[in-house]
Amino acid sequence: MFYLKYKKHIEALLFVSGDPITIHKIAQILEIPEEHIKLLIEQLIEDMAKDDRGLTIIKVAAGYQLCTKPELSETLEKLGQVQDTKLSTAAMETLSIIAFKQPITKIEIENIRGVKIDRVLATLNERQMIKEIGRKEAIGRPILYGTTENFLKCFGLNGLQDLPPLAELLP
Amino acid sequence: MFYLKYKKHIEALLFVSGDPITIHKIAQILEIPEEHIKLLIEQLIEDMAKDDRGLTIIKVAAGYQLCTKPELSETLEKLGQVQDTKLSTAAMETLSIIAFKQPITKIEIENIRGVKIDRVLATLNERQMIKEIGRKEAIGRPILYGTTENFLKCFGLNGLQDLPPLAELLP
Amino acid sequence: MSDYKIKLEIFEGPMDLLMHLIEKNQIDIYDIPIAIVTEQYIAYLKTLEIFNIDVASEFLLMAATLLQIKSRMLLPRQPQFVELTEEDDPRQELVDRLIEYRKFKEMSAQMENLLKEREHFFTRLPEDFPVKIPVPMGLNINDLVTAFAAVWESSIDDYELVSREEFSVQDKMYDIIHLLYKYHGRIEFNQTLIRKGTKSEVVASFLALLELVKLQRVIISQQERFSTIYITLKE
Repeated sequence: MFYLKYKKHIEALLFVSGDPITIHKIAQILEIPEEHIKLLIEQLIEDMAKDDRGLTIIKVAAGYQLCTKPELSETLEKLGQVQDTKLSTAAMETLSIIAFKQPITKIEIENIRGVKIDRVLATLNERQMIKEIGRKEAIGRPILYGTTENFLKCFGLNGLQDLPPLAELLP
Repeated sequence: MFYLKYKKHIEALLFVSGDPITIHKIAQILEIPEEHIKLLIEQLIEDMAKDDRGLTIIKVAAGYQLCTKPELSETLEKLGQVQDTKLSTAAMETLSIIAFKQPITKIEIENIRGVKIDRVLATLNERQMIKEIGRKEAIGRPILYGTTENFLKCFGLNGLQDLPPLAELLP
Repeated sequence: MSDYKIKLEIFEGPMDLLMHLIEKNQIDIYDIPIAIVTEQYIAYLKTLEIFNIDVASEFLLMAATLLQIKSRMLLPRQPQFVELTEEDDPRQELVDRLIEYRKFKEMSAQMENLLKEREHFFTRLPEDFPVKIPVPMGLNINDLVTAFAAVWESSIDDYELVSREEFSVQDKMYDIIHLLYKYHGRIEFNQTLIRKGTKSEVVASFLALLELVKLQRVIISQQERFSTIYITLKE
């Protein structure tokens, strides 16, 4: 393939970017067609599948991200750089309601959970899991909340469609 | 070599650490002798020398560090660049008001455009189209905006006198 | 206080407590023995020795709801309603809420697993790049004129969008001091404030002036009624 020489560029771009990066952006930077980028990434993933490689590429939040192989996590934890990604039960419940019911107002969430959620919302906002996505056309024009790109990234989702189906939980 | 299976661990450790990491520390984490770590890193460097790899390992004072190959720096710099060379409609409208009505304050522009323009002003400023040219002698001493040399250059004007006269534009 | 918190943290709220009671008693959620549940619910509230009013009010609200349902179920039914239809069941609304809540409680457990799985993939932080912003390209003077004509036409519309302006009292205080320095420490009241700007700006300016008086940074003086009011900087 003519574009094979760009494999290293993609590996380096993913490394430097840290965050997920879209095919579109890579194509723009390298000035080669998007379909070739896709093929090159697939090749890179294949290369990395070899047992002497510690990294891999995952698809997440509409882009691709370089990361370590999951089987190495135990070793990597010893580095002591693990960030605490834990969310409290209250935060998790609230987040799951927002994820499935977005756009949703604070009061609507409180009606489901039966408790005030101001503090939880602030935490989720700080952790960049949720954001304001508009105002409801109702009395007081309450803020509508939705999930962020970062939410997708943290949960390893490509999009909201990747969430476990809610319908299956119905009694 | 018996410890070959640890190559991927070292690659992953270097990746996650970001900062340089000492052989001693790697040896401690993997619980294998330091001289083997050194050999494994040499092997990794050799692997990465292949032309389809974008990363390499460098030795710095504090240890070893994973980084991109120097020949890729030009491509990687594009990651930080704004690819869009066009101006949005909102930016264009605001710019035209400033061009024809300078010196002018933010509030005065907002009164004409009917919307807040903080972000647009910041963009125009970043893109070197406008600059602060003074303060209005009024309460709050609001900033007065005008166009830049760069603005003239981009529009192919020798000076502001080359702008079409306003009178002809207005009904 | 801390003692109370430890106990309360077991439950994330009244819904959580109710779910717990239902599970503990192995109750059919569609046929809740309200009397028993209410009794246990209130018994739990009583174990909370110290009340944090914020949290407790939500628990109390649910207690009241339970008691109300209980009393409604005790009321004798009018003879024409021999069969208890779903809509007539005073428990129905609570059941719906519990089912909705349970759905998300289960979902949040699933999502926690997602998060845990994801934690096995380590990523690195983005490298810092100097952001370069290119000068715009392909600009044309006609575009500029067209844009201006467009915006000018729309601005002479009869309607105007009203945007919310925000003025801080602190900024206005700074402005007043600045003006005073400029005019050698003394200015006329009507020369300075309130002349221009929106209502909120005027209000902010006036509040700023009052604040400066309170802080004894300025002195307000007037020789006689209706004469000029002076603001003097106090050094």
